[in-house]
Amino acid sequence: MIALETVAPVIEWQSLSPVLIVLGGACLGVIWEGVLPRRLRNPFQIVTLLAAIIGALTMLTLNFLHASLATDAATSVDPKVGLLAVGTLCSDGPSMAAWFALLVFGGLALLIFGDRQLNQGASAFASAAATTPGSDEEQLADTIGREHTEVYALGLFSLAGMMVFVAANDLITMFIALEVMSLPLYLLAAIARRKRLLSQEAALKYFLLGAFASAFFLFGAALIYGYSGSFQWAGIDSAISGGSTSGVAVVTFGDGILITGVALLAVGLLFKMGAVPFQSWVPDVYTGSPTPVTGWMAVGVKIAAILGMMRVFYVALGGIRWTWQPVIAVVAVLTMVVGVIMALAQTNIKRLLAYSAVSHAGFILTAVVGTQFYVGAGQLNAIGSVMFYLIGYGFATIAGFAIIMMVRRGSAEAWDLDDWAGIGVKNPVVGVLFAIVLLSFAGIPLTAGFIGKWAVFTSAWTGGYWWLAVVGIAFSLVAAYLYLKVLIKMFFAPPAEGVRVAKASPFVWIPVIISTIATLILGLLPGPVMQWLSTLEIFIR
Amino acid sequence: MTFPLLTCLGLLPIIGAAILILPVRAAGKWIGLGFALATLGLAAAAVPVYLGDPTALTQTVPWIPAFGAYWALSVDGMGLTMVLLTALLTPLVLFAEWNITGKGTKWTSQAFAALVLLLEGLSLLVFMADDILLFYICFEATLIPMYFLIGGFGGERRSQAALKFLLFGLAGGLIMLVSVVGIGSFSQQAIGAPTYLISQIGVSLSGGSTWAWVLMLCFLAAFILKAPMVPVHTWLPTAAEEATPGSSVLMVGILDKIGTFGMIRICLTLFPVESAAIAPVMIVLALVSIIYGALAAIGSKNLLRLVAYTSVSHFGFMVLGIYTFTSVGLGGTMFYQVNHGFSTAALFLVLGFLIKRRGSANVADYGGVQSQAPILSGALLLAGLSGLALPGMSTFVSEFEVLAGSWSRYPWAAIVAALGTVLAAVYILLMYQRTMTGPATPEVEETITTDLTLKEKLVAFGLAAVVIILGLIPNLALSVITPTAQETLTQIGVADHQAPLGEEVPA
Amino acid sequence: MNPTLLAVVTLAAVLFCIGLVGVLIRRNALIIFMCVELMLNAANLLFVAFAWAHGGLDGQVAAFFVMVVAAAEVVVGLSIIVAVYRARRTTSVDVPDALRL
Amino acid sequence: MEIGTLTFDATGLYQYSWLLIAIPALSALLLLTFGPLFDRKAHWLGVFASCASCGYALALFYAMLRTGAAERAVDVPVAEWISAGSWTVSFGLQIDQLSILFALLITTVGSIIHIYSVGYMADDPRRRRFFAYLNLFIAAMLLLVLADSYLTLFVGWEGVGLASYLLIGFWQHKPSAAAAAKKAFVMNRIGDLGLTMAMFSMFAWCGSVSFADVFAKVDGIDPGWVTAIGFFLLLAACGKSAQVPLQAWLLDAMEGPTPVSALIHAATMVTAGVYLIVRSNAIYALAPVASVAVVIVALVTIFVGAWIGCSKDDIKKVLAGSTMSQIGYMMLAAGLGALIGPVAYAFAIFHLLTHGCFKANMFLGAGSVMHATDGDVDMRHFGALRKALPVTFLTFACGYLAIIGIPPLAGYFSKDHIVEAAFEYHLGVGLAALIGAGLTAFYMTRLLVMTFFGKARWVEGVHPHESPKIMTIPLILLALASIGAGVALNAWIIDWMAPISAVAGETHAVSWMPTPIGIATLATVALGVLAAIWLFGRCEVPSTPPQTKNPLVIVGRRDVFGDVINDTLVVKPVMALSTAADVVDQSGLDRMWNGLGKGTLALSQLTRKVQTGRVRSYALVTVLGALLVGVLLLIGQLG
Repeated sequence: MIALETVAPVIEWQSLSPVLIVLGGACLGVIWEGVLPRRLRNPFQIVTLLAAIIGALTMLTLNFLHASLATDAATSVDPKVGLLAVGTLCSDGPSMAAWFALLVFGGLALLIFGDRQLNQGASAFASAAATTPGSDEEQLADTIGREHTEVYALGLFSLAGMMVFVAANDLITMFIALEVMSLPLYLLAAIARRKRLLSQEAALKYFLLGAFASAFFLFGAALIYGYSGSFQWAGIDSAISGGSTSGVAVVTFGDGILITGVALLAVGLLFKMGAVPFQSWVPDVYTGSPTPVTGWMAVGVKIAAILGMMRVFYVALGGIRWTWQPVIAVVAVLTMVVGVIMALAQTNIKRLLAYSAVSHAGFILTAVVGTQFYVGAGQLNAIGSVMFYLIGYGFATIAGFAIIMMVRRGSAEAWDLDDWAGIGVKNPVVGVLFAIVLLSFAGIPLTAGFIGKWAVFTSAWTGGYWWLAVVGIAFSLVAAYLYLKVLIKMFFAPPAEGVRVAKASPFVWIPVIISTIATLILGLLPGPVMQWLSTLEIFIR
Repeated sequence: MTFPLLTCLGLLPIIGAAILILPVRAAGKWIGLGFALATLGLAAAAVPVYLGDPTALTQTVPWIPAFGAYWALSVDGMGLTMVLLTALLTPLVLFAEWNITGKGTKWTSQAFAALVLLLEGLSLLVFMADDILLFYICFEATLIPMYFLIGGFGGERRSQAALKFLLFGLAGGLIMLVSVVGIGSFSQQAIGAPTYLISQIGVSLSGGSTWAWVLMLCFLAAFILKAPMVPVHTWLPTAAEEATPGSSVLMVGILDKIGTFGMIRICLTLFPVESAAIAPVMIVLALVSIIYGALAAIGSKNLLRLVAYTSVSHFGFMVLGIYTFTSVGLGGTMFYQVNHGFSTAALFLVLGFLIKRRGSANVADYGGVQSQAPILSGALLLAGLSGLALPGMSTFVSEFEVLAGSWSRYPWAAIVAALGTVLAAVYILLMYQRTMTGPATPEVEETITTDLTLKEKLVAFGLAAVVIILGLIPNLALSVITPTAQETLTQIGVADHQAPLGEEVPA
Repeated sequence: MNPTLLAVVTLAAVLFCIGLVGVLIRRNALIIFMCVELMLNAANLLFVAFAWAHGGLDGQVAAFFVMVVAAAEVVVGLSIIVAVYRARRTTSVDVPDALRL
Repeated sequence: MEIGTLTFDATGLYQYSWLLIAIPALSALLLLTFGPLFDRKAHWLGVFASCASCGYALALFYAMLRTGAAERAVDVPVAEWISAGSWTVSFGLQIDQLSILFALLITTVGSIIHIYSVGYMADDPRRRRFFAYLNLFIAAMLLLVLADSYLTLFVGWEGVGLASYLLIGFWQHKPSAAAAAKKAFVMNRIGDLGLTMAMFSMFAWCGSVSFADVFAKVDGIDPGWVTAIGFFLLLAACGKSAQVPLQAWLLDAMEGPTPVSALIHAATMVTAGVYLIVRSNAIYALAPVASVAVVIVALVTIFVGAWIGCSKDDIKKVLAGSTMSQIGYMMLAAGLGALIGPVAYAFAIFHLLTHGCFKANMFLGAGSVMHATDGDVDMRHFGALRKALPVTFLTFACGYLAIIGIPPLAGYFSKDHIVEAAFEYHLGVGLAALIGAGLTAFYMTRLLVMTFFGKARWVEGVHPHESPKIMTIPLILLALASIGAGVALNAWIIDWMAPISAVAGETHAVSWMPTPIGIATLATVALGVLAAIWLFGRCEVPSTPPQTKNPLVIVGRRDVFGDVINDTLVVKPVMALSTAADVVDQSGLDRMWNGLGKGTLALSQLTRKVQTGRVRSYALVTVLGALLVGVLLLIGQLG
């Protein structure tokens, strides 16, 4: 028996610090729940949240600047561009950009959790999730002002999961990250203050289907591992590219094991991003979840899932690109078509945005399929285009769901589209802000949505998938109808009785304002951000 | 660094619109008018500069380097005249719709002014853009303020009309997006780096591949939708019927011109080979529009709808002029764009004054207005005469040029189009006869009790004066338009026709 | 060609399919949940089997990770199922269908 | 044919000849804009403008008389007008022998009618506007005849159309007037197509539409195209001069106030077609086929006009028919110009001038009659008016004698020349012209008899009275012209028109005494007069039109089916098409696009049913999706 030499692993603390800070913040949040009296928990949680996000952003910025210098000087100094934590994570341009995006969006979206004005002094979450809806206990909990302040910690956990997901360098890390980002969201989905039955139903569906999809992912991962003998992207890639024929598994099962594995893995990833035909959960979960949570998962999960998928498919499965490209192309078309078509008939604003989120996944997939890596200096490759789209989409989504929180019939959010009639005239500020959001979703110029669409379609086109770009453009029109329908309701219909725009706290206003302004700026002067994204290069392996 | 006149020209109204977001209340319309007049002043200031050196105004600043897109503005004769048209019509519309409010909603005149200014700024940028991406962005963005203008201030079925307007506009825009995305991709192949500068791309994409065809056709489809040609014109009558006359003026007078403008600026300039090849098809389409629009106008029972149909017919003329590939026809179209702007504005606004009094746009609700409001009827007749291109009006000069240009290559087309001029007489005079002449009906006597006010007179006769002055001294505009038309043809390498007649367009 | 590997992988596939079919045909949320766990365990089986085939340890380590994750999933899942049960007095997954269309 | 090619610096009067047009134009503008300030006296401004123009024209004429024949034709450039790529159009006036005659006719007859209108329109509240329109007409008409290029001419051409439209429809409260105005404009537009197409052809072949350039280069044009241009110009002339097949509007145009009918629809505007063809003599000289077409159109119109004149009871419509017919004579002469020798052009202009005098005379007389009978136009309600309206009767009689061609009145000379020219060209054409003269005598006699003789058939309450002096003096002036114009112009005009009408080295003497053909013409005329007296003078004229089975009368009463043909062939199809277009647009095309949208929405309603709300069905979809992805991947891998 050979004595196993245990070498202390090298941990690149500084490079990892953004993730660690977020995780630390989350743990601290858990500790606060245990040690602090109830009334102190909320302020502490919020401060912790902000500190974690700001700290992580600061460290990330420092790392990024250093890393850029390092690549310029072609020297390897810490923090570095490369594999971290014994090859489990990658630190590269795309992952840093994704971390930036996730941290910013996480900050904005989780800040909205803090609002206490829209619900007359209470948060958007159930006072006591364990109580039965409609029971006396629930009444009691409401009356004495109990609340779940651990939502912030849950949010930070999911954020950490997403950050790891986009940077994962092997299948197991990815799987764990997948669960770390999903499990808190399952819980968050379940604890809406109002319409709790719906919330619970959404959580149940999300959970069962999510676990189901995880199983697919895991089984796929196992098969790929079997084929290649490696969990890491580079190993898988070399097995595929090198035509690994010597492995036992390959001898036994041939390429079938790889194809099946890729299919199952793809199911898991496509499920998370809500691509058709794995979108079933999206409308239900988006509708039922507490609206701040919907906003967060719509942005965060989508960024994580798409970036993660690109990493897997580009780096690990790049060798069989010709095999999976057509498949993803079909999925992209289905996603655009079904997402848009099904959204048309919706009369619930949240559900409508949910379907719209599905269709956006389709638009993004066009660039993913294009796999346009090699572009001239200063231009966007496929990853940059997708990132830009996601950034634009993220801002609009956060603002959109936050505004949905404000429009109320009585004390509950008014989801019915008919209730939105005349909102734009009743409250022009909210009207204009939501209009900007809708126009960005619709991809109308002067908004980030347009530049994003532009970027992904150009990427798909130059990548050889011009027909996919054309389909995307065609369905952009149908999608535009969707948002215009809402605009018409908001601005031209006679105002609905009994619906008002509730007074919101800065916790809501700040993210809304920042997001809409960002949407406009990215639409008018996308130059700097694009410039930055164009320096990201591609995934390292 | 010279003074960025064109940038200021484009941004000034947009800044005005932004200022109008502030709650300025009653001052809103004054601020709006002020900005519109200031823009007019800037536009006027651009004229001597342009006359001095046509390239002095050109500006090219990197904008989105990642795409190779520039903030590139420049004007040629056509652009300059369109800029002036826009700058003139905007304050006029604000002035004419001074006290406008949305029907049954809280839309205020301040919102109207803001939207009109936004529309003006974006349209100006479209007319000045030398970069296809910038052109496209502004082209699409113009839809939004127009959409709100229709939906906010229109009639009963305004929201459907607004939606239809926007959907057709977006359809065109998105079809064009295919081309614009393609341009980026192909200019990379042709030139080495992706570029959207019209002046840089030149004719480098034309000929060669099937792709040039696809790109040209997508652009063309968008412009056909924009300058509504049969059978994709249906949004225009609906929108015009529902919108307020002021909005319709901007929509038909300025926005739709982007269609014909784009055909010249992009289809013709970038894809001369393909454009020449498709010319017969376009000419047939133009003729169909001319005749169909005129017939539908004759049959129309709604005054505003009628004017919209006449515009469909007029746009047919403009398209015809473009695809004659003669400097006369092309110059005629460029001039036509301007004249049609003024002439349609006059028609819409005067009809607006009429409809405001009577409260109905149905032709059947009128009769004998002339005896109640002789000046109004005189103004309507004057506007109508400019619509039917009476000699002495500027519309005549342009229509004549278009027909003469088309005659020299396609006499048959000119004959068919000339029938359109007869039909024009029918639709205008029939409308006038039905509404203005005969004994006044009791309803008309009851509702139309006042003639034009001083403000309305200023608007109506001011526009008529412009049309007549340009008709008597067309060289005011032609002196800049004609060289541009000739230059365009030279650039794309088409010689003007020489006798004998009916010579084919050189491919 | 390795008959042992073939046999184990086939077993894993069968387990996976049993879990999958169970999710599709059973109404009880708990049983569905158990079926999902069965699918995860099928994957675990694969990990271990392939680790053996490749002669490495990482597959076995992966199985441990998966078990931990599955345990965490159980906690979250059960809490949700219990909450739903308390509200609706049923564990049938067909009953909550207010969110649809 | 040197006309139009002489261009030297215009001096003195010539230089300011644009004032001829500018004065009435400015006056019209002033009347329309600032008129309300001096509404009660506004008409005098109109009269003054017209008279001032007349004075200028006379002075110009005098100046021309004093210059040598070779230097009379002057091109006065005014301004560059349109510069459009391969061609430019200058705005200029051409003062020459032909145009000055027209200018004189327009301004003198125009001024007389202006004066007459002061009385005729005295009671109309919108008299100021009427004078504005009249001035506008004078300006446009002068522009038409003084233009030095076809395009400038066209501006005047449509300008007179506009004035005609405004004046026919002057009484807009009458639906019939409004309809008639529109009809006139639209039918004129059809004619205008001809002129525009002619201009396009000229641009394409000569690069210019100025008379000088076109006539200089006409030799180089493909002969087929010259003929085409000839036909195009003929179409234009037909529209403006109410020649078959575009004649129908003229009868309806009588809805306008009578001075308008006299000035525009008898004396001046309707003869613009003749002017156009005479002016384009260089083109017709090379297009014999087109010239023959002119002759044919002219002959047909002579008869159609006469036919209508014979059967109508409306005094103005009889005169309108007569106008048509007489213009037919002018067109006949103009057409013959290219066929038998250019002297016929002079005959055309001669008849045009005399006709301008006597027809204006008679129209104003008719106006005077209407003025006396409260605006009645039905001759069956007249009779025995010669005693009630002595001045009107006498002056009308002068016009009557002139038109039927009794020597030595104006019409005798001018028409006789045309009939002779017709015989010179072809016996058949000559005979037709001869019979036309007889018919003229017939219907004019009928008119005279029914109006002024016989028993009074006045409608109850009508007390005819002579018109005021302001109306009778113009009548007298025009009557004098009707008497003397023929003698005055007979020999002179051939000389004067020499640049157009003379062939180098030939002189054309005109006869003063009746030739055999002249005598035959007189005999035919006498026959016509006698027939009319025999038919209408012997017995009572019923005051309602008698039922008749005489097809000639029926057809004549229906304007020789002019309207019926137009309605069936053009108006009804166009209106049907336009209704169809409207329907197709709203129910067809629009619905198609809407349907596309609705279809998508329906699809949406259908597909959303997939989202059942049950977890297990979602799981099933997921599994099926996984199968799909797997199968596709497999296909991709194998393929």
